[in-house]
Amino acid sequence: MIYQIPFIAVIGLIAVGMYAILFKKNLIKIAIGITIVESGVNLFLITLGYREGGVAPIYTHLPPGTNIPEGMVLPVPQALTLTSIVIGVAVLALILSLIIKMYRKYGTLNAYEMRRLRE
Amino acid sequence: MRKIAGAIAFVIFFAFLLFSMYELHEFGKPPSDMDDYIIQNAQNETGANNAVTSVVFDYRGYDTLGEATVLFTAIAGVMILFRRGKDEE
Amino acid sequence: MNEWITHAPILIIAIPLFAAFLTPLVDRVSRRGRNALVFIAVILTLILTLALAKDVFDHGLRIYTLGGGSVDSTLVTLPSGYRLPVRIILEVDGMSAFMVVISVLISFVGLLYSFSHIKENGAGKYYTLFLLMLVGMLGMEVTGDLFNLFVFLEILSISSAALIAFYARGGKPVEASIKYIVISSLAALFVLFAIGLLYGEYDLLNMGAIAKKISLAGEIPFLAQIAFVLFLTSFALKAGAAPMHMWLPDAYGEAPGAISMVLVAATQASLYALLRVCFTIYGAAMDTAVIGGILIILGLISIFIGVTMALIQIDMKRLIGYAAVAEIGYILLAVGVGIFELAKGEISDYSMKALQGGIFHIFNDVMDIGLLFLVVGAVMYVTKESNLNKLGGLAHSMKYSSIFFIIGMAAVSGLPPLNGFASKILIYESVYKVSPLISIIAILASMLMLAIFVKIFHSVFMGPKLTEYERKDAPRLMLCSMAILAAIMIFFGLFPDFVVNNIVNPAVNALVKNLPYISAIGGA
Amino acid sequence: MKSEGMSPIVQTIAGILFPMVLIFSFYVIMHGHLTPGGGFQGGAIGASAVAMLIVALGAKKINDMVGEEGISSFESIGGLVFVIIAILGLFMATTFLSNFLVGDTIFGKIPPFGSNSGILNSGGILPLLNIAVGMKVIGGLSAVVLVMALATKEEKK
Repeated sequence: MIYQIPFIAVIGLIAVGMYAILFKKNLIKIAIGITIVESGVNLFLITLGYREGGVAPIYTHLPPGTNIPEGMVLPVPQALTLTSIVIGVAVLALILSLIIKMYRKYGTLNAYEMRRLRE
Repeated sequence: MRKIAGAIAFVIFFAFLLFSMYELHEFGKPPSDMDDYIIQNAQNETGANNAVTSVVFDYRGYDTLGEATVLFTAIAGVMILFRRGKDEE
Repeated sequence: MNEWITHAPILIIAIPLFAAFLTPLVDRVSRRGRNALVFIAVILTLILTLALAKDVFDHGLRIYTLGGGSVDSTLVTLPSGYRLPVRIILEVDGMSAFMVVISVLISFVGLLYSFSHIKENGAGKYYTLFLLMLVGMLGMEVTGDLFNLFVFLEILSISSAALIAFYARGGKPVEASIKYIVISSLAALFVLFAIGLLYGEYDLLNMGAIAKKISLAGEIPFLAQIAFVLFLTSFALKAGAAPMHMWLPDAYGEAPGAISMVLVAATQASLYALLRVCFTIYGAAMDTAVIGGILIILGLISIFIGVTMALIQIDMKRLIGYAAVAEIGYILLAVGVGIFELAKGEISDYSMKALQGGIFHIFNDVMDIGLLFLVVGAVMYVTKESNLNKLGGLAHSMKYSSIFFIIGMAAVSGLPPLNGFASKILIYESVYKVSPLISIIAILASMLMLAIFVKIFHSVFMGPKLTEYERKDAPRLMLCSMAILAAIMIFFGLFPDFVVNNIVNPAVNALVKNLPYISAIGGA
Repeated sequence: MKSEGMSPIVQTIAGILFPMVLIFSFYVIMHGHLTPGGGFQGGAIGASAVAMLIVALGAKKINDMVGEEGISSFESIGGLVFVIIAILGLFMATTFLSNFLVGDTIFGKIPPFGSNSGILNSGGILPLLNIAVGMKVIGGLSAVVLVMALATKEEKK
């Protein structure tokens, strides 16, 4: 039995992402940290929807013998994860373009150095 | 000193979350009333074989409309940042 | 009941969204065409919102099921006879209608303001994002579905982050925008994690259905408590409450004139989400003493930090940003006292008075701080300078702006004739019942705020006429948008009980008596 | 290097591959309601095809051929189609985003329950929404890649 290992993996991912955001100075690492937290939360949504030995809920060429509701994985978490992934892409695109502007202006990616240059 | 306080709060927070993971349902057996209904009725209500697409575009189509808006917003934001105008230089 | 009012809840979002998608195309053709399109879209939304709000205040809750067979076919029956909501349901009750009116009004005034001073070539995208910010706010305030709340929270965060960095040449706006987007997306991710927890526990995403499950269970299970903590911190952070307010002064300070004001309405939308989670989802079973205490403490810290930090600011916009943090502190204090009083079982009139004061103050706070931002924006537009030490003697040239500044200043610090006083007196009264000390602190903070604004007024508007600023007041459109806000504030100040009875009371009743909200969804 | 694109060999291969990847992307978008896939996934594949071209031919040439405004208007049209179909649901049937084409002969044939080999015109408004979102994602993501490539290009000189 895998007990709750996928859920523990989710917490591990979020912890790694939060560590990168809270304790790192480099802006790119903060952006990567956000992506890690985002993938952790997506993994959480997907593992919520998994059913023991389930097949994707698609009726085209369904392997015969799968009994309909129990043999299929839950569709709603997959829809939520799709939306969350695209939101992650959108946020990441915005953060990276902001970082490009910052790098052009200050020449450094270190958050604290920017504050020193700004004064 | 600030880093140590931050580290302690960080560890407590994630220990709490870890503990909550054990309260959650058994990994392979989620409660699934809503989803069973969707799996059984997706075909005749929305006409699509793929239950996930019927959730994405019909049952929760409003989410996907919001979703397309999120993408549109981010791209408008990126275009705003990199606009090359006379006031640029 | 004519037909289009039933479709009003979705139309107030569909119209600005349609206009937002259309704006880039029209912008390539003609500049005036784009302005006309955006203006018509916001006017239409304003009319629809007022009609919807009037209908909701008179006849109570209005539901709208998206995509189902009919508008109010909310439920689906399983073979086992168990009935539950599958589709997304929009629920506009008193509180949502109250917040929707605020958001559209502030966006309309902000639009007038930005017509006058947004001339650069990025203006097409500016108005697109302005409309999308409005869509984000309205979407959050109307929806009855948890995941939908998260999606529209993201739209709001991304569009305001992009607008904060509108003047992208300088380094500071971009840095403020990075700080804002990193903190907002992190808070939104933890909101999503909390939604996942609730979904894992109940296999439901609809707020009313989850609230019914929680109220049936009596006490909140452990998972729902953790989700409640995550909701509370994330929405308090997005609303700008004290310990997590670092992003707020930078974001308000660097944003273009009208956007600072619309951002204030955006933070109130997150505050609405906080109230919705506290009162509707966990309303019945939540431990009111603890939650009330937390909100009171948050409110006090916000007031204290807001006022003390505002004292030492040099930049005008950052100073008003800290004043906004203090104002949000008042609202949280009043709501905390309201919840704290609920602990005594029956809804005592203190808690009703506290909640009335708090929710009335949401409307006043948005208008007061908004007017101050507009005036400071006008000053910066005319003089291109926001540092207090370098400004002086502007009253000679900017007569109308200084009058509006006096009105805003009096309203924020709660002087009697204006609306700030009307809501703060309610707050002081009810807070006094809980503990006199807190109410004294709140009154002192208001006086300190008055002192700060008198200092600004003196250093910016009074004093000898400095020659280097040319003698002209802000453009007519800016003055007109300030005039609209000032008129509403004076009206609210002179007839407070009219406003409280038929605008604020339905909102408070909608929050406190959440039974109609839950039973509207139904389901076993 | 005379132009900033890659070597001529890479450019010709990119030219040949581009239509094939686009066809596969349209396949994924069109069969969204039958097989795993749909608007977002198919659009992402299409955007990767455009990104391949940008890398191969250099951002400057692509920008001269079809400006970033052109690509982003492609995205706005996708969004407009989505909202128009949703509002049509409001007028034709009862509620916003309702599937008013299910049961209709051309688009909305309802497949028999259980496993079947997939009927293309079965989803009602689902395929149309898939196409709208696919157009939007192709236009949007390739606009972002182009803008970022141009921005970092300027920075080097």
